[in-house]
Amino acid sequence: MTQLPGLLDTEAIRKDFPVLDRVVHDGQRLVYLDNAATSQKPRQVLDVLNDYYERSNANVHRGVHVLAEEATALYEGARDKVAAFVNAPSRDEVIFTKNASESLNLVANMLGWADEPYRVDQDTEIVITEMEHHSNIVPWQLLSQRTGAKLKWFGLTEDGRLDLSEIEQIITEKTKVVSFVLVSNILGTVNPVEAIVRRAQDVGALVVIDASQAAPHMTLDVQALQADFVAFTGHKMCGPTGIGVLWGRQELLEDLPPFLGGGEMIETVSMHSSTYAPAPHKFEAGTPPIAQAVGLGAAVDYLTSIGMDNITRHEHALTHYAVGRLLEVPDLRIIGPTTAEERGATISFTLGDIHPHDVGQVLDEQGIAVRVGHHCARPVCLRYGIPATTRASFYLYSTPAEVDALVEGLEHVRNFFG
Amino acid sequence: MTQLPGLLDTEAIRKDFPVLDRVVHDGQRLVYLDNAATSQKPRQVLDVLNDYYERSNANVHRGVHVLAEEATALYEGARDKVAAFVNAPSRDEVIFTKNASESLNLVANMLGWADEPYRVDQDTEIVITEMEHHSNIVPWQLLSQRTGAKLKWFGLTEDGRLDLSEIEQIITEKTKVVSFVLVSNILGTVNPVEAIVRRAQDVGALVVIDASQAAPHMTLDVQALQADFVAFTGHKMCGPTGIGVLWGRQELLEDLPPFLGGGEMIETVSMHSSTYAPAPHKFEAGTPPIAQAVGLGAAVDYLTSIGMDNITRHEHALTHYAVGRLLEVPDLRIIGPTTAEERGATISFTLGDIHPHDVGQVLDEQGIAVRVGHHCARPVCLRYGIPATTRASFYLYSTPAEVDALVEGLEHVRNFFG
Amino acid sequence: MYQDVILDHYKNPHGRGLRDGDAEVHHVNPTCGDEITLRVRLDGDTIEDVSYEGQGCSISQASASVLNELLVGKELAEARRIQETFLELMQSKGKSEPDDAMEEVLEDAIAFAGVSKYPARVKCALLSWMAWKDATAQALGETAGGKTA
Amino acid sequence: MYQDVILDHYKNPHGRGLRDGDAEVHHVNPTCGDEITLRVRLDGDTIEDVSYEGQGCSISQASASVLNELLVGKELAEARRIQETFLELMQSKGKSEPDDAMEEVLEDAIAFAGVSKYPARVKCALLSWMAWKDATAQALGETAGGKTA
Ligand SMILES: Cc1ncc(COP(=O)(O)O)c(C=O)c1O
Ligand SMILES: Cc1ncc(COP(=O)(O)O)c(C=O)c1O
Repeated sequence: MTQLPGLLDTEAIRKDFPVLDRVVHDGQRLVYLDNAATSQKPRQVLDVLNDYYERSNANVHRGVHVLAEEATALYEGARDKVAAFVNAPSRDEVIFTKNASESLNLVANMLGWADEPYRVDQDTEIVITEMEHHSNIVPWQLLSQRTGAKLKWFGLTEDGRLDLSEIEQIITEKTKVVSFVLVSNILGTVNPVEAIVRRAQDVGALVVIDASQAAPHMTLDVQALQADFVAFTGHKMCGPTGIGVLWGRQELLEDLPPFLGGGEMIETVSMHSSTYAPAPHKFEAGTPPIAQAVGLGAAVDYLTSIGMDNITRHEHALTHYAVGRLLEVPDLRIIGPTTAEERGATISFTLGDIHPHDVGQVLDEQGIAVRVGHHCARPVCLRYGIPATTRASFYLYSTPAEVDALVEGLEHVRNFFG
Repeated sequence: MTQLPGLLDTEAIRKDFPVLDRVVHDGQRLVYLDNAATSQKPRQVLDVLNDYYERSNANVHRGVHVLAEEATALYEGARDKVAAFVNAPSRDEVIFTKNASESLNLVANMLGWADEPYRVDQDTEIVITEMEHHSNIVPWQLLSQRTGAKLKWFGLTEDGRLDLSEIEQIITEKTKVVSFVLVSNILGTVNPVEAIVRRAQDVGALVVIDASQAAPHMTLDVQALQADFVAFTGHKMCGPTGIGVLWGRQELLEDLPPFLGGGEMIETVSMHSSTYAPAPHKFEAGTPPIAQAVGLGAAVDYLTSIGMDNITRHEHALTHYAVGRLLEVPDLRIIGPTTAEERGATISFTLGDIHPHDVGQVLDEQGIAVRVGHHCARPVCLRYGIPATTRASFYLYSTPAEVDALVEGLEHVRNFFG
Repeated sequence: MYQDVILDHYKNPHGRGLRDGDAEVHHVNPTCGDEITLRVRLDGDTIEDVSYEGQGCSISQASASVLNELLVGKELAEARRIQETFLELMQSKGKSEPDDAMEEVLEDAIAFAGVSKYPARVKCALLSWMAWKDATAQALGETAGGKTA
Repeated sequence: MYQDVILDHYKNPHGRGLRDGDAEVHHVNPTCGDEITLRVRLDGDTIEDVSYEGQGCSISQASASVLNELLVGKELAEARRIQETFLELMQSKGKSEPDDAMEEVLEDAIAFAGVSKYPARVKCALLSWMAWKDATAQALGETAGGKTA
């Protein structure tokens, strides 16, 4: 077995993930390399979910019975855990949503309804990048259509990095918000936060960071990032589906208007008017995803017990190995950085003129799960003149043997269609 | 044991719900009478959730690997189940949201952004009722603030029913949308849908029905209701938290604009513009609550296997018994209908001048879980001049013995504070 | 949670009713609708009266009664110490057994220790104490500024 | 899923390339970027040529090749029957084994039976067939109206 410096004890870790024992297609052991789409869930998270439903399930807040008190303590305890996980100055800055997409839409909508100085309108500009996930493009397109604000973006260099050469022309005095992805879900690129934040701060623009592909894989410190909002999603970081997070700076959360209205987010309601609860509840209308928040708390515990820095190191070693091995495959072209530096463990590629659908399907027949398509980042495909890519993405339980299986699988694909 | 005609075999049913075996406060068997806040979950639903995570977890749509195909089939299969459950003409009319509150906000926002003839603006009126849950008040207040539309409502009669005597003055030619609750979560009242729908149709207004407290307890037939939109929530009907439903008429879903933007809801994206997928995906931005939808599908299967009509009959018998027994308690005043006719299994009351917090707390010490407060329907408390109520709410696993326990518990409360 | 002391105060509240004061405040707990109107009368550094009226649960009612019993006649500095100690007790989440020193300061109010385990009820117990703090600050501001109420 | 027949058609496509036609359509599968441009030439009720060009996966490419092989030279009514049978096969979700009658109608196209188990790929297989249907309708409309393409 290939041994690389920095790897985690995957033999032990894999025992925590029941699905990794799955056998598909009559006898193929599952090789799950679709972690950028969603991660698998450890036993530790599933147990917490079950415990919640079997022992403490109740609606949260305002209940005086045991179950309601327990459920509330678990739900709010999950908020404490997530706050600590991202080094939030205050637990009240952590808003639970249903996914990262809702988090990003929440920000876009708040800024559309906000009073000055935050209000986005026809005199202002919004800046994003060409490597955003659709969930960080469409909300801003909608906002710009609805308010008349101008949408601008950073383009990409040939090797899959942000082209910041015209940063002064792109982020201007008119810019009210700059929203960008910390780690690209298609290219794997890790973006230079500091340069962008510095320029945004110079012109007084708010900074929104889409950390959906960062939170699962590296230490996330919202204070060090100096962002105003940071969004991420539970299902990619060992948590359940149906739960996302928006972290926002407290003073902004106080000043900005609510988004969805309903139970839980109010202070007092009459038929004529209502006042709103302080953040985070102001932004959590209705019964929240209680079990899912509790499950995310357990996921955060799990990741912390392994150590985020250890996970980063593991994935870096694996990415280094995978890039090297993939580049040995004839006709394989990596779309994105071709080294392991400043990149995450997500590798997109094309294989000659074999269509990614065919690549993915033949890999699947060998038990290897990758994703094919535009990965909700179609502008990147347009930029590089390709219809789609095949994407392999690793996580803390991925092994060099799985990289080898992928490379062998690709050889088989080439022979098959050769 | 009290035997009432129409009761379900609760001895068998209760075995399906692990939490009902819970013992609280050193030895008190849990008597869970907080079902209007959230229901408990049967083993059948928890097993499906576990299976999903342990075998088939993957992101949905567009994947070509086994897990992605399975997850997609499970998720879309849940849509089929929910569509059948509410007798939707088409499965594409079922939108998965995170809860009923999001469903209702979705409608309010669509109507705010819509083109004519649907657009709500300063020349139009919105009609709700005084017995709405905050989740069906605040979205319309926000819409009315943002668009200038006028918000009107039906008041309540002394005995907790809608006062429709001025229906012609309240729903007028200017009314574009009428939104009301099918079963009140505080009064228990079942509202007369037909009279309201008929008037709304006469003036060409859209009808939105909040069925959050109906879907768990009675056969829901969106075609028979003749509504345009129907909202409900998974966690009150044996499903997981984090999942809600909006059913909408297909032609409306085609004509109305999207709400949240992101992955899954698009057809094609470029930096300059995007087009949207057909409904339901147009309204499901981002990774949906996959496991939760699958869990809701299992809940629907479970409820169907028991039979919605049987559940209604069970609850009706129990409500009849409970109303009778509660009215024997001195100083107890039911807020809402005082018979079991046209009412659900949710009973709010006051007990002399003992504050509901105290009632709830002393009941809790005896293991009896009720909810106290304004139940996210503060206008109802204002209407009846009370600060709060104590609310007992029943479900398919509730028993006459639990009603007896409640009544005994209330006697104890009276002695305690007497 | 419902110690006899609490029930006694609830059933036979001390000093209930509104009397003359140097300042009046009205506090509400929006989540449960508890309300209190409270007046403070000072004589120099001494609390001459705390009068109040309100509606709410036994905890909030008893707490106001205990407050009246404990604070009336006390020096301000001493009263503040009691208020702070009570706040500390209520925020303890039922984790620490109150010690002797605390018991000496809080007297009857020590009976509320059990309430601190119930987050939903802590606000009820604190309602009158927060109102008193607020009213006293107002009264002192007015005294300092030489204004009448 | 990848029957030899499919791979053969993929590697050696029949009738690929654009030639003269009575109508041309361009169809796209937005979820995976498959594209096809397809022309139909009719001679009365007989399909004289189906020519096409496109990019896409082996399934969509092979499917276009099979279409060409099966439909060129056929009467329209017969071609429609083939198209409908193919559609039926693709929508069968892999549930039913194709019967002899189906096999007789579909010839090589029966090899796509396995594809019907993969919802994500069914659209690929149908792309050219939908394009053909569309182009034929156009061609007939033009013929009826006596217009030139
Ligand atoms: C009548 C009614 N409408 C709407 C809701 C909101 O449901 P959710 O909190 O799941 O969004 C509830 C329950 O809380 C309800 O009882
Ligand atoms: C970079 C990035 N941003 C946003 C999202 C959206 O996350 P979700 O689908 O959970 O809303 C994803 C994942 O799909 C992503 O990879």
